[in-house]
Amino acid sequence: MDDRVILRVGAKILIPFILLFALYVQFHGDYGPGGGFQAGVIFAAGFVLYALIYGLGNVKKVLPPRAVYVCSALGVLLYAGVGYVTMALGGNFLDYGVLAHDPEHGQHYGILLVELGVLITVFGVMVAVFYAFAGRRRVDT
Amino acid sequence: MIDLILEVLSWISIIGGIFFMMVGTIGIVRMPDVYTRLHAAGMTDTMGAGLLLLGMCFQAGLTLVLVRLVLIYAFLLFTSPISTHALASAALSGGVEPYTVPADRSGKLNSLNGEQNS
Amino acid sequence: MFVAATVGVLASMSLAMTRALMGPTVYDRVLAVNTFGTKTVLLIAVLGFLTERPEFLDLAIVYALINFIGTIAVLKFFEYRDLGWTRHPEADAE
Amino acid sequence: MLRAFGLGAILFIFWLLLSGHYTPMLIGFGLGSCGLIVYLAMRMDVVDHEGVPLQLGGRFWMYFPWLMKEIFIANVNVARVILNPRLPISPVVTHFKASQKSDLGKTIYANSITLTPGTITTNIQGQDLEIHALTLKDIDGREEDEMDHRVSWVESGSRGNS
Repeated sequence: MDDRVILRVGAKILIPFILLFALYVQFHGDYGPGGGFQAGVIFAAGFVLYALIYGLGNVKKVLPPRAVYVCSALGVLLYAGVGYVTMALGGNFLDYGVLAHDPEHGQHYGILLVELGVLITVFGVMVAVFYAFAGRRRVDT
Repeated sequence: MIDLILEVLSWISIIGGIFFMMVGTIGIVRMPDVYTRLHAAGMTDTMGAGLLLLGMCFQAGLTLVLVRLVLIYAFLLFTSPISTHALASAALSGGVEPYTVPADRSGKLNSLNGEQNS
Repeated sequence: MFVAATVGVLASMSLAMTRALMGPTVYDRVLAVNTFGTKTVLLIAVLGFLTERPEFLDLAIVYALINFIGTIAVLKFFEYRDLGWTRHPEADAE
Repeated sequence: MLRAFGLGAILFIFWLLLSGHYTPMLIGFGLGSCGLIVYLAMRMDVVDHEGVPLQLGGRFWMYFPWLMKEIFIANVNVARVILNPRLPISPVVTHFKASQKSDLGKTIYANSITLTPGTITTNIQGQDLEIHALTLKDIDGREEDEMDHRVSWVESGSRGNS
């Protein structure tokens, strides 16, 4: 669809704002509706829009499939890693209070890291699902 | 006093917004084909949403809520023509013929349009 | 006042729904669903004011975003039967 | 490079407007997010004269009020057509010439046409815009000529002469 002038120019202007809005939702999970899951979906939506307008080949140049698989694993690792670090520091699994001297700060950092893990995994899985669907050969019905 | 004026303005805007939105939707139901329906749908996106959000802006006052309302409207104004254009060109390449007025009615309609012009 | 606005938006949503059910072409349905989505954005915003929780406006922005991308995706699918299509197939060579 | 900084600055203002919480940590996250997104946008190749149209300057915002006025007038006209029991429509497909040189200018013109109810841009081929109009009155050409000149002015700073 990149030969469609209106769609191409519109998507170019829109995509950075979509991605920034996703990160806003990510980091303001404490204050309003939001958090890692929603942010991951919106971040992936930005890439899906890019893929719809510029085609699967171009989006795979920006974000190679290998990077997507690494992302989906890395998020889970980060999530579990925070859990095991808290256990190693003498708390329960995901007991953030032990992460810093002040339990309140510890909770803050813990939630941030875990939410970041959720963001990375959800983003990776969403883009991987899209690649899998869009990569199917064209069906002529 | 200012509060009262803002309240009245917000009432007028919201009622106007709902009016345009209803008219646009009635248009979507009444119009004969997909291209003419797009004109009606454009009405709800521009005026209906605009007046409704403007009414809420008067209620919000000068806060970050106002910024968000403006952002929603900016987003709608930006995306609505893009999706309308995509829909119209997809329908054209999908082989949907645009509706034209039947020959026995067109003479009357042209004269009607002429009347509106003058 | 916002109750009246909610009722108005809901009424026009149900009208848009009749067009989505009547069709007749797939483009009419996409158009109706797109309008329905715009009205949902407004409904979320109005409900945010009605319940005095302006955080709802963030959800409205997200919904507007998903509505737009969804419309483009559905149209691209019906036009090309392939979500990853481009005019330049050599870019697909990995 | 200037455009990348411009995009970063615009995104950061957008972040500050959305955020509403101005603690050092959140502002730091905002700066980091803007940096990441500018990097991604450059990889996506969307940071150019179309994606970040800094060259328009403030001209677009001087055009915008006029556009809103046109949208209002067109809305009232279409509302009268829809509410008329006889539904006096006479849809036509026609062609306009665009005098804008760049794709960005043509996009602004085409989107302005679509935003005013009663006319929809269905296709762009070079300088040729295919328009679907609801009634013959919508395409008598006066508003469109005016709009074309104004968009050319937004694009280049001088009024088009087509």
